[in-house]
Amino acid sequence: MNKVYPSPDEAVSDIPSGAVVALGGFFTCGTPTYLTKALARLGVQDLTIIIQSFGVGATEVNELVENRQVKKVIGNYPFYRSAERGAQHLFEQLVRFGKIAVEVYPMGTFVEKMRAGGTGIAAFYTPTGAGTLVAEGKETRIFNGREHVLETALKPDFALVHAWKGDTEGNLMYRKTARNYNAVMAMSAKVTVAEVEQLVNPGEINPDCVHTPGIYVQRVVKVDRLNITPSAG
Amino acid sequence: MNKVYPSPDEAVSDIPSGAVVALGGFFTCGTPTYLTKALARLGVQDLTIIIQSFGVGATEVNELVENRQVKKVIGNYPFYRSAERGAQHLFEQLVRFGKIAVEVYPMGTFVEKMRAGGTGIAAFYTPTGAGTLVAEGKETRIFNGREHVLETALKPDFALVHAWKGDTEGNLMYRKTARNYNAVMAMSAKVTVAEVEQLVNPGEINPDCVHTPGIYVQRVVKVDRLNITPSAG
Amino acid sequence: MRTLTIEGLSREMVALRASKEIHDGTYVNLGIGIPTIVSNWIEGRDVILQAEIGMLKTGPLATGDQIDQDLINASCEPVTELSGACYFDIVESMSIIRGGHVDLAILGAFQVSEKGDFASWLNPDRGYPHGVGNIGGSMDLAVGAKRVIITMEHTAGNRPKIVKECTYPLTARGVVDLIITDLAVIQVTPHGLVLKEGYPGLTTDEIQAVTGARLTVAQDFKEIDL
Amino acid sequence: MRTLTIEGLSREMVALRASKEIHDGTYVNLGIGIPTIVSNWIEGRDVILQAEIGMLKTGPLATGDQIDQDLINASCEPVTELSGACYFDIVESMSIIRGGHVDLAILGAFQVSEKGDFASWLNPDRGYPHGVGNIGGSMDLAVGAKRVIITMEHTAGNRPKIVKECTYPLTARGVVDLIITDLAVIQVTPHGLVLKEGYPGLTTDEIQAVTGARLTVAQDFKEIDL
Repeated sequence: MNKVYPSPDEAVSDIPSGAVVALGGFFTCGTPTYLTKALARLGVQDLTIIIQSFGVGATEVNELVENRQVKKVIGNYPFYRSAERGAQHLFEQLVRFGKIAVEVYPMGTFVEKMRAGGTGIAAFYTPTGAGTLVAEGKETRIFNGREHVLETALKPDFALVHAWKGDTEGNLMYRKTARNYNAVMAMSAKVTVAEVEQLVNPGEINPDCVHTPGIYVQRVVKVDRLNITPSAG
Repeated sequence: MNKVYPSPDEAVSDIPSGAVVALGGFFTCGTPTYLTKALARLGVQDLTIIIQSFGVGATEVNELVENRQVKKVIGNYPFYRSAERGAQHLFEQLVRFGKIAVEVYPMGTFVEKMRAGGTGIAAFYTPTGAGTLVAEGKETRIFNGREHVLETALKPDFALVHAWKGDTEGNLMYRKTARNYNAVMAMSAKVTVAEVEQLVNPGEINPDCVHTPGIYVQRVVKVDRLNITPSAG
Repeated sequence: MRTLTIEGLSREMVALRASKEIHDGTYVNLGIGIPTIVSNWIEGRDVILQAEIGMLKTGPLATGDQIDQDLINASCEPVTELSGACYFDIVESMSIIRGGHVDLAILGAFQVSEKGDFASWLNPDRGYPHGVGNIGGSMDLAVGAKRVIITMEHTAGNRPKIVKECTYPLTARGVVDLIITDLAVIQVTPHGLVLKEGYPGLTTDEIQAVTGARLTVAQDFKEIDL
Repeated sequence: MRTLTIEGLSREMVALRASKEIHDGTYVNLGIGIPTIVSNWIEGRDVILQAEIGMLKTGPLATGDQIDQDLINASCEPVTELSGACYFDIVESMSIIRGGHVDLAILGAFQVSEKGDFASWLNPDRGYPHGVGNIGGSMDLAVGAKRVIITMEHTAGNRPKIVKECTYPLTARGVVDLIITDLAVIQVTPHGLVLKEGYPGLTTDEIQAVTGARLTVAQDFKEIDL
């Protein structure tokens, strides 16, 4: 079951305009840089991007914005912390002027929605966000004396993730905090594409240390490890 | 943060009568044998036991039944597959005569209920069991044209789990299919007690290969590895 | 009219027939009973087996020195791991199953209805309290697998197991795609059951006679293709 | 009456005061801003830091050769790992937080109300569309941590940040246990705010004057205990 694709471009070539695409990574850590650049080169439009953060870190994500490929963002921490920096940032300007729609969720709800999509759970009640703007327009219900918000599953069409090591059948292992959103996005999407720094044969990853079982991963691409300086921009 | 207890008996000594106790393991695989025997010796009564299976495999579980310590079982596969063997089994006899109550759930619902308890989700909608006896008396709701059953969180008072390797701060690693229910029970319970075949110092488990983060584990006990012959009884 | 005392396919042959429904490059979960035997017929093929207990790439049963007490299947039999196997906990295993990541589940059943309902987890004859039985992963596989095939004996004694409505407690509603028995291969369609293949020498009427729901004979009806 | 041009505690000293609320043998999550500084005051203590991004036992900030691009905190700063650290994904990280496994969260805020509501994620002045802001893990920590402490400046310019009702969008309702500012330590109780400690030389009336909600002075009111 060989899932290896020869290049990032070939691995994302069937992502259509209008697709819902999840991008792994937390700021500069564990981001699918090569696959995101390939998506920018592909030039498809009207994308809904699921991502932690837009303004900060990973500049290749901004290529999607500069190319006007993004219709909507679903995320958790979309903006620069600094209002001044944010004001100069194209993404924030487009959001302000209503050119890109943004939907934000608490971090736990954001990942739980994707997990629900991957695990076949339609909806769940969480205490997070109860009594806040996050609960606006949503059903709430009291369990054990505490208000909970009903949140529904989120299932991306594609997930682009970055892993440290992957075998040809899609078993993945991440390194340290670069695991972050990559694992849940991989299990959630209809089609998951993984770029891996080390491509190995089946059996070369300790079976007890696989983070993402290969069944969740449809495509694997070998990429070089980049040298990244962690920075919140 | 040293969580090491000197013996299984000391590690379970505060489990009171009436407690809800989850026992890890799948048939004979990854069962917390030492802790279960300690619970039998402790002699507390009216326990609600959360466990995959009663009839099959792990005989020490049956000590709890023989001692009449069990009021109720919440599980997934309570009985022997063979009706003849089951008929001779004390547990099944007590169930038949209403001396032990049994609540069964589909495997996915069973673990998801415990995960919900551990993750702070009050309830969730699952398609599993819709239109079956499992849905009797439960709320149902259509999502995406499909019927779903509302299931609520299950949070044991104690979980007794078996791990291959554990450090003194409670980080655990399981071996092969012995992971099974142990991981979710460990994250779910108010107090988790882990028996470990290898007790190591912090730093001796690869931080990328920890299965159960130590924050879920309150007590660790070193035990010898038993020689077990896998058998469905 | 002759009396049906025919043997039908052996369990091994039913499993062989089922194995032909498995496509290369797919992930498959095999239930207990006849489905377990299917694994014998796919050794060496590009098919990955998923095990409820928390494993991908389960290999053949372990014997002798291969036996590892920490490596069993859902029937508590010691098994082996193939190269590229991985382990996970049962929450993840059920995510894989319920979440729709398994291409095919081959399961056993007490009864299958013409609507694709099936019953497999509770034999009322055992006399347990209401609603109590061995569910295992059956209900999750039933709703989660992209395709569900039931392998079973065509009848239980004289009683048809393929029926209009299941009388045993259901495992799931409307999920069965194909039924493979010792006598026939039957497709479940929105318009009812379609008889695709029959045991060599049996007429379609003879198969209908031991079936509790109406069968439409497929235009390309043929002998069971082993 | 004198004019309040007092400096109050530095951010470092507020963090030091907060560090005294941390008990040995506990798991703690530190938010962005002053809470991050708290980590400087607990080095070497038997306290385990949890990081939203998916880590237990986060160590001090990494410098020079220690910097590893795959090891950052929630503020995207390179950090170190202590012996016995472990990594997990954000689903697990949020299970740890929302599931009630973290003993204490120390967070920043724009406003805290006398009921223990607080607002920390959306500054309406930035002019984003309705309901859009940087939430991060704040709402999960607010509802999940066993104890929530807010560290912040007592006022924003002349405007009190401790108020009767928050006017900024809330992070969570009724969850704050203790407020530590540059001027005071205030406990949130079912009966309102209790002034426990004050900046040396400030009278309780002076603290009340820069506070937007009524303070009850604790019987054991004292100078801030560093």
